[in-house]
Amino acid sequence: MQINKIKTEIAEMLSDVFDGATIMVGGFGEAGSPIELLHGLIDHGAKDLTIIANNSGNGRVGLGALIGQKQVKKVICSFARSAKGITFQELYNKGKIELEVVPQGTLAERIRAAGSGIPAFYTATAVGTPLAIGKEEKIFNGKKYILEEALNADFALVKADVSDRYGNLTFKKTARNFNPVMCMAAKQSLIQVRKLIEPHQTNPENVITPGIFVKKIIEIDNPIIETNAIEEGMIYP
Amino acid sequence: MQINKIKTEIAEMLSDVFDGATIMVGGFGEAGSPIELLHGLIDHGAKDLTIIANNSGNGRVGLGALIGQKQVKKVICSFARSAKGITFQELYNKGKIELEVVPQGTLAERIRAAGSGIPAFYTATAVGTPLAIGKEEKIFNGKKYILEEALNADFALVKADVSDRYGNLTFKKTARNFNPVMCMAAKQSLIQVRKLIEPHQTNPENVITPGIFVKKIIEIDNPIIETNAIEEGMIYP
Amino acid sequence: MTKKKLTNAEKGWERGVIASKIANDLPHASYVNLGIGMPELVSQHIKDDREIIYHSENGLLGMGPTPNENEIDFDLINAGKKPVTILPGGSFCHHADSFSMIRGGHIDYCVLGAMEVSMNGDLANWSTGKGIPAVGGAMDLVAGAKNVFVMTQHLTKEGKPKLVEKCTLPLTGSGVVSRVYTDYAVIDITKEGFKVVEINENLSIEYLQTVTEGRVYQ
Amino acid sequence: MTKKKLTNAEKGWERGVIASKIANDLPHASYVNLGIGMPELVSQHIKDDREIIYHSENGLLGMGPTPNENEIDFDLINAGKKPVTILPGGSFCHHADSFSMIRGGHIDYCVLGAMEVSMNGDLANWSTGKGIPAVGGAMDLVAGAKNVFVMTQHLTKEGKPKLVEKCTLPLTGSGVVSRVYTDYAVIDITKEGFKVVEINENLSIEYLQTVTEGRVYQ
Repeated sequence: MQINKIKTEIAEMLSDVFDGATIMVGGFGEAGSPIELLHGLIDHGAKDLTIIANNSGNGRVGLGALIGQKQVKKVICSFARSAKGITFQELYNKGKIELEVVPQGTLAERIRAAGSGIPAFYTATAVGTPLAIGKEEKIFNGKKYILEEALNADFALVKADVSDRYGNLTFKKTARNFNPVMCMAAKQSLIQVRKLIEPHQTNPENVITPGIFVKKIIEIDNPIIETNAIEEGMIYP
Repeated sequence: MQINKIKTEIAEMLSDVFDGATIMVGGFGEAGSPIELLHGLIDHGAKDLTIIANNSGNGRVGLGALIGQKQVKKVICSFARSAKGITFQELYNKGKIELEVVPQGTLAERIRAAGSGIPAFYTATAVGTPLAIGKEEKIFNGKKYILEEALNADFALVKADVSDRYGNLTFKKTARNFNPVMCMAAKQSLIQVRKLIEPHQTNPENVITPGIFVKKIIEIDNPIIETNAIEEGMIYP
Repeated sequence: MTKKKLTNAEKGWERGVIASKIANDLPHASYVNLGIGMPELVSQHIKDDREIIYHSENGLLGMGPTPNENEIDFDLINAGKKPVTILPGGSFCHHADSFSMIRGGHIDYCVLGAMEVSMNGDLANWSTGKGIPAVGGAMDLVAGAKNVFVMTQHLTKEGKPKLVEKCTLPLTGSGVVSRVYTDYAVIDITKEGFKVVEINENLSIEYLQTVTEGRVYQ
Repeated sequence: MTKKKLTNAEKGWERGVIASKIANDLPHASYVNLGIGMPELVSQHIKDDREIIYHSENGLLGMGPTPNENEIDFDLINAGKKPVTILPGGSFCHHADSFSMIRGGHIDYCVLGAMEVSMNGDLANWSTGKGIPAVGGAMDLVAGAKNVFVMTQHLTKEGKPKLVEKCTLPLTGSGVVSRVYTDYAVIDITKEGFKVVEINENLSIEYLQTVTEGRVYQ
C-alpha cells in the first residue's frame, strides 16, 4: 500500500474541522493565501473559529469573506489594518471580534516553536512596549528579554506551488512566508497546490516543507488571485 | 563596487582567528566536514580553542588532526566517542581536554537560537537525566521542560557544495546537517565550497544558506574524503 | 517649543535629500531593511561605489526595484504588499528564517519612520493609541537590527516636535534608535541628548532647539 | 531474579523475529526513526500492506536501504554514519529542522536499544557511567517521538535483567518508553507494572517473572 495524501474534494480536506477550532491561515497579504480552502471553510460552516494569520483579510474574498460570515471569534495576527479589510474592521469596531496583536517575527517564531516542540522562548522583541505587558522578563548577558509561548493550532490552511503524494511542498517566491512554519505547527495541515507531481520528480535537495508536516493535499490549478477578484467585485459565497 | 566574499587563500579565510576563539565546525561525522579549513587552522596555529561540533574527529585528519595538535581546550558536542577518534580519546583520558556533552537536537537548536537572536528556550529533551542538572525547570501544560541557552561562536568552519560571490549556499545530501545553523550563529562564517557559480545562476528558491549568513568563501574543488584519507594513512600536518 | 512656520528660504531638506544622506551612511556590502513609505526612497540614492542588499521581512533577500506593469507578480511582493522584483543573488525564505535574520542581528541597518523619538532612543511608530492596533514587523526590526535609523519630518503635521524627552505614544522599542534623519538635521542619540551631526544650512542650532524637546547639542 | 541459561528448546526469539513483531506494530504511513544497531533490522520486515517512511536524524527523511558497493556516497549517510540511500519522495534538511521533526512530535515511532528500562518507562541506553560520555540524538528521540519502542535482549550479556524496578544507569529519558520487545516477550509499560502483551511460546509467565525485576502481569 502506498502513502497518498491527495484528495479530490475540498469538503474532504476540511472533514475534521470543528466548531471552536484554532486554524492557521498561511499567506502574507494575498501571497500564499489559500483562498479556495477558505471558501471551503465557509461552505463547511464551522463557527467560533480562532484564526492565526499575519493579516485579517481583504474584501469579501478568502479570509475577508470568512470573517464576513461571522465564523471567526478571534484573530491572532501582526497587522489587522488594511484599506480593503472591511469585514474585520466592521466587526472589530462593533466589538464583535477579538484581536490579539503579535509582532510579526514573534508570531512566526511562536508558530515555529509549536512545530518544533519548544513550549516557550525568550526574545528582545517588544521589550518595554505595551505588547510585553504581563509577560515574564529575564536578563541574559545584561539585556532584557521576554518569554513568548508556542502557538499551536488544530489545522493549517496553506497554499503551496507543487507537491507530490507525500506532501513534499515547494512554494512560489514570497508566497512562501508563513506557510512552512504553519505546516509544522498544526495537528493537520491542509494544502492546496497549483500542481501535483510524481515522487520521483521531487528534488530532495529543494523540498521546503517535507511531507511529514502535511496531512492532506488538493490540486487547485488556477487559484483565485485576490487583487483581481476584489477588483472584479467578487463576493463569496 | 560589487560585493565579493570570495578569497583565494586559506590563510586569508582564517586571518581573524585568534587564540581562545570559539569555533563551530560543521559536518556530521565526515559528511560536510570542512577538512581543508581545519588543516588551515592547524597551519594558522591558534591555541586554546573551544570547538562546537557534533563529533570530535577521526584519525589524524581534519578535526582529529586539530585536536591532535593540542590546539583545542574544550569540545562541545553530542558524540565524542568513535572507533577512529584517537586524538580526542587520548587527550580526554589524560584529562587534557574538556568535554561538554549536549544532546544532538539541543545542540542544533541552541546553535539556531544563537543565530536567531533567541537567548534561551525550553525543551523536554534531557529532562530527568544527568544532562539536566543545574538547568532551570518550568512546567508548561503539565509537562516539565528545561531551559537551554543559545550557543554562540566567533567563527564557523563550514563545507558547502555550491556558492556565488554573495555566499548563497547549497549543500550536498546529508552533508547539509549542522552547516546552515552554524553559518547563522557565528560572527564570521567561513565557507569552503566545491564549486563557485555566478549570481544569476543561483536559483533564489533553492538557496539553503543565504549570503547574509556568510562572511568569506573559498573554492576547494576536490576536497579530501575523510574515510579515504584515513585508510590511506594520511596524517596532517 | 514654539511652533513656527519656516519661510521658503528656511525650508527643510526635501525627502530626496534626506534619503541621500542616509544612503551615504550605509556602508558597502550592508544588509538593509527599509521601512514602508519614506524610507523606501533611500535605495534610489545609493552611489555606484557600493552594493547594498535589501531585505524585506516577508522572506525576500536581494529585493530589486518596482517591476514594470507587465512584469507584476502578486506572489513577489514586499513587506508593504506592493509588487517588487528580485535581483541576481537574491533568495527567498520562510517567515521564521526571515525574522532570524532580523532578530539575530544580521540586518546591519534598518530605516524606519517615526511618530516620536525620545532622548534615550525610544521609538514610537506603530500606534496612535486609536483605531485597530497593528504592529507588523516594526518591533522585531527595532529590537533586532544592528543599527536603527529613523527617517522622518522634524515636526508632525500639527507642527509638534517628534524628537521628545519622553515618548507619549505606545513604544515600538526602548533605547533602540541610534540616529535620526529629519528635514532639519541629522541627529545622533547619545547619553547627553540629541547630538547634532549635521544641521540644515538654513537653520541655526538655536532654532533647532526651539523645535525639539530635550537637549540639542553639537 | 535468578540467572538461568535457557535450554535450546527454550531459546528466545531470534532478532529477526523480534524485528518482525515491531514491523507489524508500525501502522501504514508512519514516520519512523530506527536506532543504530538491532533496531535497523525492523525495516527489513515491513509487509507490502503498508508504507513506512524512515527518518534519520542527520537530516534525511525517506531513507532507503544500504547502497551497493559502487553506489556508496560518503555525503549520504545515516545517523550511524553508514552509507545509505534516499527513496523517491525523500528529502534533505538541516539539523535544526530534522530535530524539529523529533522534538515537535512528528516522528510517530522510534525504536531504540536499551541497557535498562524501568517499570515507569524510564530508559537508560546512552551511558554505562564509564568511558567518554556520548549521547547523540537519543535523549531528543525519547523526549520527542510520539511512541518510543525498545528492542533489546531480555537479559544483559552477564545474564542480568534489563527490565528493572528502577534504573541504576544514567537515564536517557524519564517515563518515555511505551513498549518493550525482547527475545522473551512483548511488554507494555503500564501503571500496574510490566504488562505482557505476548510471551515467547517456550516460556511461562512465572519464568518471565524470574528474569524480570518488578511486577510482570498479563
